[in-house]
Amino acid sequence: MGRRLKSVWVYHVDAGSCNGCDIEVLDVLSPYYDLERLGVKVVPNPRHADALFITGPLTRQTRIALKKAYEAMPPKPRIVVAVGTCASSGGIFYNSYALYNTSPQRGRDRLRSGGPEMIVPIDMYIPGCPPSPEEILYGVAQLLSIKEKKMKGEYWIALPPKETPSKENEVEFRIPDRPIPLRYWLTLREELRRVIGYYDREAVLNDFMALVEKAFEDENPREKLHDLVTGYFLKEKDSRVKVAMRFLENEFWRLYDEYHSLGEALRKKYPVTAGV
Amino acid sequence: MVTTRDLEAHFEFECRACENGHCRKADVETILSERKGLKEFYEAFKEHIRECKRMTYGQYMFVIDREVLPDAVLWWHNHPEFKETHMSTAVGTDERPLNGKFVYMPFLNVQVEPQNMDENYWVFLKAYMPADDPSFPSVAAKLPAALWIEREVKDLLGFNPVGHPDPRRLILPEDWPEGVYPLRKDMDYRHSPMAEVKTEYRETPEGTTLVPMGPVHAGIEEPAHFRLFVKGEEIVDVDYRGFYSHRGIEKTGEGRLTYNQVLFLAERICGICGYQHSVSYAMAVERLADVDIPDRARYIRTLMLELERIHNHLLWVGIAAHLVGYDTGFMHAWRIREPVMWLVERLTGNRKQYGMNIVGGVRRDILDYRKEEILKVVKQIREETKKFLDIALNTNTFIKRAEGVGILPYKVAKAYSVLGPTARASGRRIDTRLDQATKTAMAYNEVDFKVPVYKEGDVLARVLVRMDELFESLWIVEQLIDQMPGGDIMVPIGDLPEYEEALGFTEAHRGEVVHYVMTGEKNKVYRWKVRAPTYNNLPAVPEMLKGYHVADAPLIIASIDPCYSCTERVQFVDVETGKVKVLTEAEFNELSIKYRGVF
Amino acid sequence: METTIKVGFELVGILIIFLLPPYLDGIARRVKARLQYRRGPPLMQTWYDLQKLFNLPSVKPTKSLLFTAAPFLALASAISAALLLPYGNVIPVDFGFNLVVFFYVILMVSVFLILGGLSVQNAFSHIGATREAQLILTVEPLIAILYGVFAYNAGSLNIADIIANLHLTPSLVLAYIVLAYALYVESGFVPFDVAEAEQEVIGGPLGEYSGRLLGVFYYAIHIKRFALLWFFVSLLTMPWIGPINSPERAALVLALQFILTVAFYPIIAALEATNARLRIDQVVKMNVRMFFAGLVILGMAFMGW
Amino acid sequence: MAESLSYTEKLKKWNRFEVEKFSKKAPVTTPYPFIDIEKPPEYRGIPHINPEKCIGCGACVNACPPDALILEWDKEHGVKRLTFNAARCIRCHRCVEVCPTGAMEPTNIFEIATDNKEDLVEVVEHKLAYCEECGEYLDFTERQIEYVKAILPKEIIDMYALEDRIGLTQEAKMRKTVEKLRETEGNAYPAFILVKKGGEE
Repeated sequence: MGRRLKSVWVYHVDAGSCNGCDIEVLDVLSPYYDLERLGVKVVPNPRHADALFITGPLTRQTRIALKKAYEAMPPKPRIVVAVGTCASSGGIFYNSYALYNTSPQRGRDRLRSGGPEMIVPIDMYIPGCPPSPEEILYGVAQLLSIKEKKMKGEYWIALPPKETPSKENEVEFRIPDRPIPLRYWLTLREELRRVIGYYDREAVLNDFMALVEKAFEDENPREKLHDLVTGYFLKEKDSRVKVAMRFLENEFWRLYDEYHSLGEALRKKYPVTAGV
Repeated sequence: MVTTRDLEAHFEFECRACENGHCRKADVETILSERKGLKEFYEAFKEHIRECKRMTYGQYMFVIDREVLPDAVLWWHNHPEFKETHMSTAVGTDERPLNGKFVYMPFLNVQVEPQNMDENYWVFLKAYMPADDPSFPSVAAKLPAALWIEREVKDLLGFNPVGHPDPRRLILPEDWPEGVYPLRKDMDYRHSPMAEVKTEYRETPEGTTLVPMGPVHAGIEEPAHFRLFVKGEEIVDVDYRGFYSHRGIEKTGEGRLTYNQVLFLAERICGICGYQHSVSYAMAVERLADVDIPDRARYIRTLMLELERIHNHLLWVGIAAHLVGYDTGFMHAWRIREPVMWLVERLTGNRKQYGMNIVGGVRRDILDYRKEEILKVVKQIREETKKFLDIALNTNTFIKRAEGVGILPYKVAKAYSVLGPTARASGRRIDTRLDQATKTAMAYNEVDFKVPVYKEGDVLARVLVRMDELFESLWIVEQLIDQMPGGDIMVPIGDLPEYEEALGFTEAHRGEVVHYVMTGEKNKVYRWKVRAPTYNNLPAVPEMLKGYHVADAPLIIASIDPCYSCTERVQFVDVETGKVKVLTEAEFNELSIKYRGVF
Repeated sequence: METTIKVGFELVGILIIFLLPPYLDGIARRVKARLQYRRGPPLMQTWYDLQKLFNLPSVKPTKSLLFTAAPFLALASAISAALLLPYGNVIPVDFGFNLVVFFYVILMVSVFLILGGLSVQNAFSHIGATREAQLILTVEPLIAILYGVFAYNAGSLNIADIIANLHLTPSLVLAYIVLAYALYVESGFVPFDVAEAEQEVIGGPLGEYSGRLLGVFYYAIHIKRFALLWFFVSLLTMPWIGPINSPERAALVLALQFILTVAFYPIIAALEATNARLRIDQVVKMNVRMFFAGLVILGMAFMGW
Repeated sequence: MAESLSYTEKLKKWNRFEVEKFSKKAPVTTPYPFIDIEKPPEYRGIPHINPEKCIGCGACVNACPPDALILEWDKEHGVKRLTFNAARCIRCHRCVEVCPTGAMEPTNIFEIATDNKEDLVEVVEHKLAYCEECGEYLDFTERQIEYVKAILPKEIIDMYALEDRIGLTQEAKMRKTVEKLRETEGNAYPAFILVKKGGEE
């Protein structure tokens, strides 16, 4: 953009969005974010506007209105900002019959074409569902050359096991090295989703696995683990985490017993195929 | 007309998932005597009832002949004892792959006694129509509440409501060709044919000037096209062409989404009340799978619903202030609202579109420190809102604009099945949270709160109802935190039963949200019908606008808190069944290239 | 010497006329922002906006010459109105009945706004123009009456003479109060910005303007608002500080005018920020009521009160 | 142990910049674009694929509602490509929830606005396993095979002789089973009852 723009008047068009982005665009004007201090003002009329904020996946019914609004803007500078995932690519609705999408694979290509870019050129994509005010502020700041672009595309080549990378984008395979077999971690992780949810489970499980490793250094791991978990509660006061830890303890020993009698059980169940 | 009587020689009674467990073919008498009014209805329409069953707890279905449809709907809607009963909406389904017939099914929220959660229930009136003649006598001719839904099924499914007063196109784009019905099972969800633009506006009445509002208009945050017919600056009549946000949501699910993915699509029906849609959908699926979700999950859901209501009411006050040019009010309302958004961001990970739900429970837990955060924010909001309201409601110019404007009388509200705060401001005593709180996906039956009702019916009353509700919501949140039980936060749900139906509902901050789900094969959804509250509220807006000033139009329209995106979703998720005509990718590209030239 | 000082004052006045109004708007925006707990744009923001607008080409939706000419005519009217006011002891354009001219020239800004709005085919422009016309038609008689009160009180139609000869009567005090109201309405601040109401008529008469022409219009409106405020401030203060006979005193008076104008703007901004917009019929009703109040004041003035 | 904070205490300590500094003063506006800030740890930013851990199983692709994650097959070159596009991502974090290896990493990055959509594309190219017997590429990657071996208990691996057989096509596996059975038991068992799928994938 070169020179920093000091005054940008913005017209906001809804191209069939779910409202989330519209509300966030309004939210950026509210006291905590105050877009106006950057010289950005929302105007009610495309004739007065230098920039267009588009939200929504471009439904067929709105595309004429959008086109009209775009053409009503003064020919310079005509900045177009796509706010939200829908406006960046059609979002979750991308290949519905009610959307206007003329891209060759109807939105399944590499760039996930879709949304307003079908009819107007877009200068700034602000993805997010909906983008939070900070994200919109960042997009606008980038437009005004206050902030730098931070994202860049990546192309990784995932190397098969035991190969070492020779090029920069080649990555070798790493299975986390744990003394406790990976399958415990996997099973417990899945079950923990039910107890404490997917977000907190990683931290809780990592803490628990650390305790298990410690417990197995002892002669009597069962009692040791129980003590360790109880000791852990002195530090961690949260009632839900406590529940989850106790649950993990029980579940771990159940799995432990199950796996240890596994060979036996399997041989009983499939006597013929075993070892074939 | 071929009646369903010929097609269905016998009728049977079936019950599913009652309290005693599964019992198919339960006693008719038992079912009909479970709730007040069922028997009475059965006696009155004995001749025409083909089948009756209990779909799930508190949801009853009668299969009736299509010619008595208007009478049956009106029988319930105008029931002399059940005053607040209203026609919720209707569902049209293409059941040809199943049984060669189309289905039109209005359903009603029967209020035996307002706010008595064990007495009220839902009644579904299902009418079959033969594939070659999908027509039924119009209910809308007698009941304005059915105006839109009948236009909708005409648009999307090609049904013919005989005698409909205003059979214009409602939903599909203006350049959509005649005779292509997206919701029929033989259309691919990506098929988007183009045709000539054809607008069907009402003619401007004599002696009036036309003032178009929208589709892009600063006074309405979303695209919608109101055509006001004015004399001087007084509004004489109104025409509405909306559905600019029609995104084909229902069809989008077809073939692409599984029942858990649909949940995230449901959330994106609306960015404001998304969680309500999400919970409604989840509830419908849980009901038909006959799963009771853990108590803790119910509490967390309720908590999130109430937090959503809090920030949405504040949002609405801000918008209303903005629309009357009172920008300071807007700014302060949104400043007060912001901590709730931050709170929600920390609870769920996002400010809107919480992504908190999964069929069978919730995805994140409320840990202790999160509870503390919630209580802190609730306290802060209560204080600041009180202060804010003191100032805003004492701003003379603000009150001047809101008082006595956009009056909606009780009778009109009832006839249009107006919902939510808009209805409560007109004296309707309805609130799904209390009316049907038993065995839902929420915990409203275990908390205590009041439902504010005002009788004035003007914009100011709508403001006051919302503000009263806001304080009630804060109180609910505190109770929920206090009573939050332990236990799991979700139960895994295995395979869904095939071709079962159920209804999920919540009370959004705009009114009751209803999701009807019918499952198909392979854990997919065969029919998903969404009815957002604005769908019922918006047709009543012309009634509110008539006789007022053009300058009041944006405020009056906003006073129902319209959400066009909710209303204009396109319903459903259907499964591809054997006979579906599937376009290949190549055919598809051809089509899109062919039609690219049109615009 | 005398002329140098006079020219100096005139230059300062012209500088004020051209430079101050956008800053005043900047102050107003800042004050509003603070009342809304926001940080607000920099004081220069309105200048940035105007500068940007002047650099943009305009889209002309009509061939009508009036459409192109209206903003410049409005700007010319606003500037000439401002030139009729006293800066210190100097009035750049001074002649016998300049109060009447001031009244008309200020009115012309609105008239050109209306004409500009009517020159295009746009329902909202027309509604906006009609509203502006209604506003002007109801408030101008009131202003005329009030000017009458002042002129009667001072026995002259010349602004300088009026300032020199005003004497305090109850009717004059009332006239000041009502004049504040009337000028506030004429300036089109909230809650009387019905003509440009963003949410209702999306920009009103300015709806079809863009780029340079829009910038010129905004500039004209800012100068008009400044002129009305400067006029009020001058009328309010200058009669009571005694004869202005030395350049030092004149400079002091100019500084006083300047400070008061700058000080009044935040008050106006605060009023704007704490009010909702009224409907045009409500505005008209209020104006009519005030008109009768104005008549009573005029009567009082004739009675010598 | 005592010196480090527990998980919830760490979360509790996190406080929004604006709340700390500005809640009491009149202009509450954040200084954001002029300083650097962070979103709360709970924030659902765009997910990011960790190419070290990813095995290319496609669990995330199946869960992704808006098709932000797509798996492309290129059997000719023996690769499959997992493309993630943040422009389509609705940040539901279902992929994070279902990923069996933890390769889908949640982030709280929010500064992703860009003027070029290419910046939002993340691709991981996986090598498909190659069946020596049939000379064909398999549906799954070599990493998947390695991971299956790492998860399954030794008993199961032994029982189905996965060590040699997991990298074969379905037909090759069948053939091998039949041959082995013929060797050991004569032709007593028809092949079909013996076919049991190798891995979990």
